[in-house]
Amino acid sequence: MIDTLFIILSLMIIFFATLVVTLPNILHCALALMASLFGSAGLYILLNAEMTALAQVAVYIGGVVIFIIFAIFLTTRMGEKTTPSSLPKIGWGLVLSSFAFAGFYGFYAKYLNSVSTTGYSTAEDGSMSAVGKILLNTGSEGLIIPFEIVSVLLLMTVIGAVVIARAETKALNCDSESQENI
Amino acid sequence: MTLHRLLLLSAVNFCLGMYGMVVRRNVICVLMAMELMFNAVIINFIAFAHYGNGHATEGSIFPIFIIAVTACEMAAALAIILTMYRKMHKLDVHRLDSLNG
Amino acid sequence: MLTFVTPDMLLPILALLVLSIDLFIESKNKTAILFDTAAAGVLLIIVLLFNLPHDQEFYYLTNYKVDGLRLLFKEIFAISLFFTILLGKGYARKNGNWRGILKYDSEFIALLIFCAFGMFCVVSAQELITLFIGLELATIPMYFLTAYYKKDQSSLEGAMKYIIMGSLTSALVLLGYSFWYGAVGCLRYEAILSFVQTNPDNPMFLAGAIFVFAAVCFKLAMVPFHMWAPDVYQAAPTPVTAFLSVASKSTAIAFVITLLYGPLAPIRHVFTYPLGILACITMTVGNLGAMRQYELRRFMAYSSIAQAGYIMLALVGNGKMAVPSIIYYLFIYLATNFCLFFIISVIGQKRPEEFASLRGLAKQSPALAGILVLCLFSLAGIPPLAGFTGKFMLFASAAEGGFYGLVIFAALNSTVSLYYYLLLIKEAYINKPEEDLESLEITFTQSFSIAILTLAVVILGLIPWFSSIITKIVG
Amino acid sequence: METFFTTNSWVILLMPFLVFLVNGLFLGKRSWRAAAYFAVACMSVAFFFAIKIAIGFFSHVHEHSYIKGWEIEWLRFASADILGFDLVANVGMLLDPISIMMLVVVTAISVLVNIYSIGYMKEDPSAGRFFSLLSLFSFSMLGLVSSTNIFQMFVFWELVGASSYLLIGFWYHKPSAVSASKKAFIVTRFADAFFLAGIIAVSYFTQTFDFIELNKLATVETLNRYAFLGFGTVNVLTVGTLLIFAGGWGKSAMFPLHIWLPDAMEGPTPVSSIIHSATMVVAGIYLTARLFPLFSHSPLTMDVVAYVGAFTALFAAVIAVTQNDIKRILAFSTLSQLGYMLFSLGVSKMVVEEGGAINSLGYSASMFHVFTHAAFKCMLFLIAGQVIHVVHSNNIWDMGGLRKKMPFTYVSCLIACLAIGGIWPFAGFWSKDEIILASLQGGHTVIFAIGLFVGGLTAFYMFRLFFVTFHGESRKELHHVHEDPFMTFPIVVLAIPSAVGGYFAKDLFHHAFVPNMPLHIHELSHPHWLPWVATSMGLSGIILAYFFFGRNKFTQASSIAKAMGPLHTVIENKFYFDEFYLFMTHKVAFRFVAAPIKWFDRKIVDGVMNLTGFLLHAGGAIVRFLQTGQVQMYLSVMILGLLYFCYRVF
Repeated sequence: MIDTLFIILSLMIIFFATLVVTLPNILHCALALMASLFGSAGLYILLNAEMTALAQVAVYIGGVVIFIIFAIFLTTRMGEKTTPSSLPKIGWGLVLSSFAFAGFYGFYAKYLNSVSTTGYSTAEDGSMSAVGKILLNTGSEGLIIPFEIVSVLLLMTVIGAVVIARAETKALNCDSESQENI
Repeated sequence: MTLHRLLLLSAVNFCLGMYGMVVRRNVICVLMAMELMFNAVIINFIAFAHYGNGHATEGSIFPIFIIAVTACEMAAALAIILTMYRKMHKLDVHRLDSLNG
Repeated sequence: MLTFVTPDMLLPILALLVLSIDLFIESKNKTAILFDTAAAGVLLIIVLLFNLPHDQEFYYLTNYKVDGLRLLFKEIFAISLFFTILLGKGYARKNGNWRGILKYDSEFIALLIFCAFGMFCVVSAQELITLFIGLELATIPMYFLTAYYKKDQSSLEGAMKYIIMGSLTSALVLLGYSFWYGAVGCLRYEAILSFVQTNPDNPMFLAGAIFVFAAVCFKLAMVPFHMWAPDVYQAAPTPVTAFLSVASKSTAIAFVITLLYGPLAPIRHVFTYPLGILACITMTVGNLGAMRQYELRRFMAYSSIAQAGYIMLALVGNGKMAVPSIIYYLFIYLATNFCLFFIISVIGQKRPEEFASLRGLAKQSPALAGILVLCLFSLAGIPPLAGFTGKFMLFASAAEGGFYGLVIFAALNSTVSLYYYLLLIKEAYINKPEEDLESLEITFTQSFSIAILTLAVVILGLIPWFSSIITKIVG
Repeated sequence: METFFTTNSWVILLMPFLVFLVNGLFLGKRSWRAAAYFAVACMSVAFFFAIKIAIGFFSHVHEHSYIKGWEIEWLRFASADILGFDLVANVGMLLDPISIMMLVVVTAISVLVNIYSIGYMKEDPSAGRFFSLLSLFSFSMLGLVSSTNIFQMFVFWELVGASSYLLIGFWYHKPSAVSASKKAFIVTRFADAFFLAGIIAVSYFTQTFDFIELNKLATVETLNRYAFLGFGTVNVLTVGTLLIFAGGWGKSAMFPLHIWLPDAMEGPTPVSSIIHSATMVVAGIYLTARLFPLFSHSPLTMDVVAYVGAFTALFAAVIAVTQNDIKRILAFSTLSQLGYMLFSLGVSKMVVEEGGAINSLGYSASMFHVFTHAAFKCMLFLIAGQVIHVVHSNNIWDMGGLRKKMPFTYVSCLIACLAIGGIWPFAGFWSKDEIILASLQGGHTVIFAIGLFVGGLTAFYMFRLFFVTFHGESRKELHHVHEDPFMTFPIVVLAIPSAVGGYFAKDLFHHAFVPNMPLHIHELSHPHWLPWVATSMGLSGIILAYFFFGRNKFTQASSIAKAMGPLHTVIENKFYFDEFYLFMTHKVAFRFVAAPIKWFDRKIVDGVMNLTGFLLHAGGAIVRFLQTGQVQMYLSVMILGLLYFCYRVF
């Protein structure tokens, strides 16, 4: 049962991921990305990482991908196709990534036994309460410091993104000049 | 479903992302390919958390942070993309070559 | 006990303070107020840092460590933040720079401060999550800051390149962490340390380390991960370039050192030699690239690539002198580089920041030209300037492992670097400007900073106690 | 034997530095004349101190082999409580025979060159800067010679390079001056890269920088072992000393790193004078002498020193014959004389051999030659400057007939040429004689022969210069020829040591200048025929030069021969012989020996340097070419690099 689910999910992930990097219509790409991420979220639930799956759906899919889609709407017209890449470049990308995959494959085939894989996590380990206990813990296992720092990171991003993305309206620039004119 | 297969799945995702980053011409497409790579890393973490004999909860917490950071990176990238689009009306990576040498 | 982390905590508070001043104060010279407040705040933090005891170890909630080594790095970050703010002040005023005015001052300062906070986290981190978040916090603001000249296409282009390459690097470093997690099963330094002690040649762990060091090499702009640097340095506003070339590099070095002399200590010898070889290639490429540049920020990018090579060479000896010599050199590098960037900022007020704009400097301002010569000689390692003493210690530390061939190679490289530094001097002294030059304006901030930094460049190499103090703290 | 002057020897360093600061910051811009007088006054004080120290030291020479005037800790690289050993760079003044000799020579020459420059630079708008930089140069050299340790020496060593850059490029509106200064700086720094590595290597194994410590026998034993030095397992002593010597190789402009020296002529003549006589180029010789006890335990290093010196002596002398630029002739003659000093060091031995012969004659002879050479070479350059000032040309064939117009200069030049030619009883004779003797005693027959031959060659090209410049007819219309008193005075003063300095100083050098090592030194016999042979070589060089260039009758003779027809040619045997002789020397020897060597020097040695520059530039172009601006290409490079590392590791 689990194996079948795994195969279905992984095929879904790979299929949509392939679509992400090949489809000519950029909006389709974004939708495919969404599907691929959904597949991974399912996989996380299979692997007893409930909280991660939630975050994946809520933040990744619900936030980031939606954000990407907004950006696509702002920068492209409906149905517009992206410029296709030249064939040599595609070939080069294929060579590079297949080399990388061969590297991964060979490495795992040879050295995966160096990882000890005795334990299996339980549903308890990835649950919201376990995660919350560690995230908000000040003890020796606690991860409250990175949790706090992430808030600084998010704040910084908001400030920076607003500054950069903000349109420079006339009114903002010419405050002093317009006053002088009056 | 074994650790080996999960890692291979993540490797496939990672390499697809790599392919997209090197090949796609639209900047947003490049960023989406990047998302695939991050996703691959998350799969790695979850797989190790499940099969490894270490601290499983830490393994599922790190991806949450990764997701948060990725959101920040995407926000930064998209902010720059919007400004760039306003300025140049093009999002083609090939055209980004005025700085060279 | 909280005093140990007070400086770190004050940083985000200072950023918020600057932002709220921008919100609530209406004044004609708000820009000056903002920059001065920020500079004063950072100065306070620097003083606090220097006043902390450097011979104690302190853990804040088990995953945030403060000790002498970390304090020294934080001092480097804080001092470069201080000078970046002072440098930025010149760019935020009208006619401050040929490329235009830096707008959104409070956000500019806040981003810089957040960035410094991220760097603080990188040094103090005791587990991988804080390390990662800190590294991102030290990087993402740089994306924004690079794109700060929103009207300048090249600025946006540079930022885009930086963000694309930076994201790939983040993905790589995360892959490395995931391998480490797979091998160790825990994200804490002490767990990694004990794992490494028992399994020094676990292939999964080594593979992770390769990815992690690739990310470090990216931040340090080591070959073959250096290609972003020239483009980004050229694209960014000059204060940001200065911050990138000093603080960002120091962060990467701090990252390497805290790992190699922390959790990875038992297998340090595996990495030091490849890093040294990479350092040699890096300095060569940096020196070659710098030979034919005409844009000052781009030139500084290649020059700092080469400097990063010298710095990393010190690790190859794997001896006790490596860390003190690197930190000592970082202080010197900070002073020299910032001094050069201040000179560039003075020149760049009415002309583009290019080689040709240096022409006639010796006639217009002999003092500035003289300081330029001092700084360049210091970078080239001519005694008795600070750069020489620093380089001597770096090379001596590389020689501790017996790698005299590499030392000779590096020294020859610094001879090559002398060639292109002399090109700059030639522009300042010999080449005649094409048209009549407008007179240079030097603000008080600029002259003050240049004076202090020049003093540092001259004195840091001459005073005996500084290097010995560092050795005493770190050794 | 601490005296007021030794404990306050820092005054010698302070004075030129003070001049540098005061002239550079205040006086130079307001009044160059005030700057000049200030420089002369301060340097005179320094000279006075040096002389007092010298008198004090040499009158009690057997009580101490050295004095440390003062010494303070400067940089602590390692301390025992942290790293397990101490490595401290001090700063101080080491006063021993060679450093005191150099202090006297450098200060004396600085005073004279400063005086000379008052006359020489009076029309230059930036004379104030000149006096400031000249003092910086003297300061660096004084610091170099009085260093107590090799680290301090390296600091001043580089400072000498940097200040020579500023001085050679003094007339920076001339492109040739700029490129010459750059060449000098970069070539010497190229050699310094090895020097630095040598310092690091030696100090790492001995854990000291101090010269006194380094020259002890214990140090030799510490170093004399095999260790991994980055390029294989090698003898530390040999490699360390060779690396250190490489620094001297570049600074003393030994073949093939001599390319910077002839070009350095582009600086003002007083600068050339001071560079060639007492500063900069002597530094390499001085370094070798300073570490002589250490060097002498490595036979390979000593052989390298000897043969590099001998080859340069010969090579440069041959090129000097073919030059027409008066300053270039002098430059190559400097190279040749430096070669003498160096091989003199190389042939002497400090190690006890089978017969128990210890030969340190070469050491004292070398230092003796440094002393005498400083006097006459400085003088020759000052004379050249004066002549150039009058003629407004560097080419000796534009000069001629100056004997009547510049009598003081004429006589001084004669003295200097006799001195450098090694004619008894002028200064050069005594030192050169000892050098040749040392090479004979050291058993280096080839070097001995080269030394003798180059002695003759030296006399030949110097008198060629002398005759062409001062004798014959004026080849150029000259107006208002006069000898500036400021410029003539130093020349006349220097004529005294050039003439008699050798005779009076020889005993001092022979007895006081023994390397700082507790060994008994045997006197070796001095063959009586040697001075005669040496002098006759010099004399024959002079006669030959007179034969070619002094008579000025050659053109006349050939026109007579043409008028009389072939019959006369046959009868006039002497002329026939003359022609043959000229053919042999001028056509064969010049064209097939000297000219090819000159060509080799210009094309191959310089060519290698230019090729290096070209390759570096090409490398720069490649780096620039690869930096295409395409971010995806950057990504590919990154990934490829990473893949390479992964495949290397696994």
